Amino acid sequence: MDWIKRHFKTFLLLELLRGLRVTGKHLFRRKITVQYPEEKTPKSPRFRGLHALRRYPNGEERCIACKLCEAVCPALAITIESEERGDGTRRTTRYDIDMFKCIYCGFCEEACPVDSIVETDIHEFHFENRGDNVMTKDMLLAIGDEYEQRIADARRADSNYR
Amino acid sequence: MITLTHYLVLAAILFSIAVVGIFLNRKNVVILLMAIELLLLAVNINFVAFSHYLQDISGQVFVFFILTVAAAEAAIGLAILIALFRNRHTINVDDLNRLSG
Amino acid sequence: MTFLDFAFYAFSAILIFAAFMVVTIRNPVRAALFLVLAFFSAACIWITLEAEFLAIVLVLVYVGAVMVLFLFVVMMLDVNLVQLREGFGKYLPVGALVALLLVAEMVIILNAKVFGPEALPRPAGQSADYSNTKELGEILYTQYAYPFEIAAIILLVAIIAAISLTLRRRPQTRYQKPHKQVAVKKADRLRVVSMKSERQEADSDGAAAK
Amino acid sequence: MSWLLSTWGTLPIALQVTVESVVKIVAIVVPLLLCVAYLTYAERKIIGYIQVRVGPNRVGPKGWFQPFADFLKLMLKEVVIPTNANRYLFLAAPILSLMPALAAWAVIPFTDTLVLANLDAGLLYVLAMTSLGVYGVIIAGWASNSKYAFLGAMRSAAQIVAYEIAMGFALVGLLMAAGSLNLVDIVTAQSGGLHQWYIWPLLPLFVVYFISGVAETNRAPFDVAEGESEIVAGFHVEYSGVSFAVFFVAEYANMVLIATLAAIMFLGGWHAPFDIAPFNWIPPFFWLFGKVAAMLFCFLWLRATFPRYRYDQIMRLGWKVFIPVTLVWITVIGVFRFLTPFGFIFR
Repeated sequence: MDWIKRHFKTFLLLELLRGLRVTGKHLFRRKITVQYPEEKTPKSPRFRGLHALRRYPNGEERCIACKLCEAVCPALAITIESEERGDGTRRTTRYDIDMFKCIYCGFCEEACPVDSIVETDIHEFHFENRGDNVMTKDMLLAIGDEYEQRIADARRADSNYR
Repeated sequence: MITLTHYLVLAAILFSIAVVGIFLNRKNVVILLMAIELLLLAVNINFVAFSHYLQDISGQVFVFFILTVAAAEAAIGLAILIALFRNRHTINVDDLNRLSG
Repeated sequence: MTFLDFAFYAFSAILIFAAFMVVTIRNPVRAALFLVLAFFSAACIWITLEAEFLAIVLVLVYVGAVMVLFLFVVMMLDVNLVQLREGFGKYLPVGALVALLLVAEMVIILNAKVFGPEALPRPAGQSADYSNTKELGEILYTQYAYPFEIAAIILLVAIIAAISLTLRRRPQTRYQKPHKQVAVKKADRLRVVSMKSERQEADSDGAAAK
Repeated sequence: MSWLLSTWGTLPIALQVTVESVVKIVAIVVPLLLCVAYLTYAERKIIGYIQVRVGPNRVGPKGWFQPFADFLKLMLKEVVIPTNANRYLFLAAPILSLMPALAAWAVIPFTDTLVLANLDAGLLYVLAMTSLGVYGVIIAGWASNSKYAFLGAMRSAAQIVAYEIAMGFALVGLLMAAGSLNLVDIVTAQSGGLHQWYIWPLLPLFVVYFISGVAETNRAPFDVAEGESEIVAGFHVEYSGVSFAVFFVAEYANMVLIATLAAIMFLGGWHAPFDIAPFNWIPPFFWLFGKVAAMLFCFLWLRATFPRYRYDQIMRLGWKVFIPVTLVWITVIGVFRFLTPFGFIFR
């Protein structure tokens, strides 16, 4: 009896028809595609995108060339050189991030004692020439200046959980 | 005007080429099998041509049977060839002399 | 020159060229492909002879099946071509001689008046509703019924022979049996046992630890 | 206009026939290629919808120009010929796979009068042409000088040959019922409404035919020939640009061909399901078109639903399931039709 039932099931292709019914139902489901450049999904304040170097409100750059980020970077993407400035403080002369090496892990951000290097929520960026992938200190500072408001807002939103 | 002779000559040429092929490639079993197929094809052309010019469909029936038998022959020939190659790692006719005393 | 003449000469030329390449070319794969071409042009020639059914069967059986088999075998066998080409030139004179003899004999026979256009004129083309397939079928299943069945038996024998010749069981290989895998039901593998839940006594546990 | 007609009359007959044939061929091939183009679009859309996405919608309104964009892209790409590949065969293979797919359309009837060649052995011709498609695959795999292409070609060739037998047997059952190899006669035998269609008495053969058709065209779930996870992309790994596009067109043209044949042979061709008022207002050609579209939708539906078969399972299905099923049903048809009074079922 069981044998007959099994062969009936096999030859009537019941299991296949059941599979087809499932996909057939999904054909008429509401589509959930987000039309990306026009529509965007909300991003978390913790999003780790393009890097930026921040400044203090008085315009002084935050980075003190402690090289913690360079040390923690698992991809060895950060290169820092530093020397003493005229007023006796230590500041970087060179702060390069190779964006091709970077894996956007966010460790640099975690390691930074002065909240200087941060990852913004910008993920739509590109390079047009070879060598552009190495972001220099000036470029990083420029990004920080431009998006300071967004960076600060994101940090404030996330501050309870840090 | 194409006469029966045209077809017969065509078949004769084809047959001769196949015979030369058997002579030339007498070491390579695969080509030998192909040459045999060509021989049969030449014969079939004759059959079909005669059948048409004599208005007798029996010729085509014979072609039908030749096709059947030739297909069977090719299948078995290739099966033997594969079995041979598996055991001797060659399809050279000269090396297939295990049965000679 | 009518269209029929043109077709005959064109396909004959292709056929002879292809046959020539089959027997002379170095690479067996290419030889097989030229044989395919030869069969195909032969089928076209048969169509000029109003044998549509056989022409299509030739394409279906030979080009579609037998030559695929040939190609399979030729491609799979890793043959030493240089060794197989030995003596290619040595046998050429003998072969050519035999071929010339053959052609000469056939020409002598064909020159006779029996096959000329006077003796055997080309029959008029068949009417539009003539069915080559039907006519062939009618004679095949009546007059030639026994040969037909014998041919079927031969094919069956060929199938069995080909399989049994190439079949080999590899004892060290373990095969899957899909039909058995599919047929397995939950009840075959899983047994649900109802039993009382067990609880170890706290003091005996402690005693064991000491 | 009259001048044109009179000049036409003075041309040699051979030329007239040639020009007429070429015009007819173009009239079939161009719409076919358009169908193929929009089949790719439909495939992406339908599979997208089944996967709860929306599919291509960027090029033109709702993505309607997507096929042309794809075609343009493939046209502009470089055709790379691999090192030590067999140059001529490598370039000939795509053509060899496209040619039979298009040639088979010569005998396909669109309505009872609209057919390029009303061949008496039409069904056999179609079978012969589809059996040639395997050469494109084998030659492509061999000429590429690549082991993945070769493995894919071997798999696909063995699969095509195996399923062709099941397909041929299914058609034998059909022609036992119809008593003719002529496709127009086969459709005419199914006139008179839904209950006359051969799908009912020959349901097992229809199922076998359709699934074999899916396997024959190397479509999912039988697409081990291009199993990405095992052999990269099968026989056409080494192809790019136009030569790849030709393979692509050949695969889809074969799909359309199988769907059309299924509609003609089992679903009553151009006949309306009911020969009453609202149904026979629609011209016969559109009925055929609609049936073909429905069959093609099934192709895509199958692809979206089932995971890829394992290779030995495919072979088992073809040789050990489909061929016996068709043989049994052929016997049933023969016995019923000629030895019992119930023969009218299979007529």
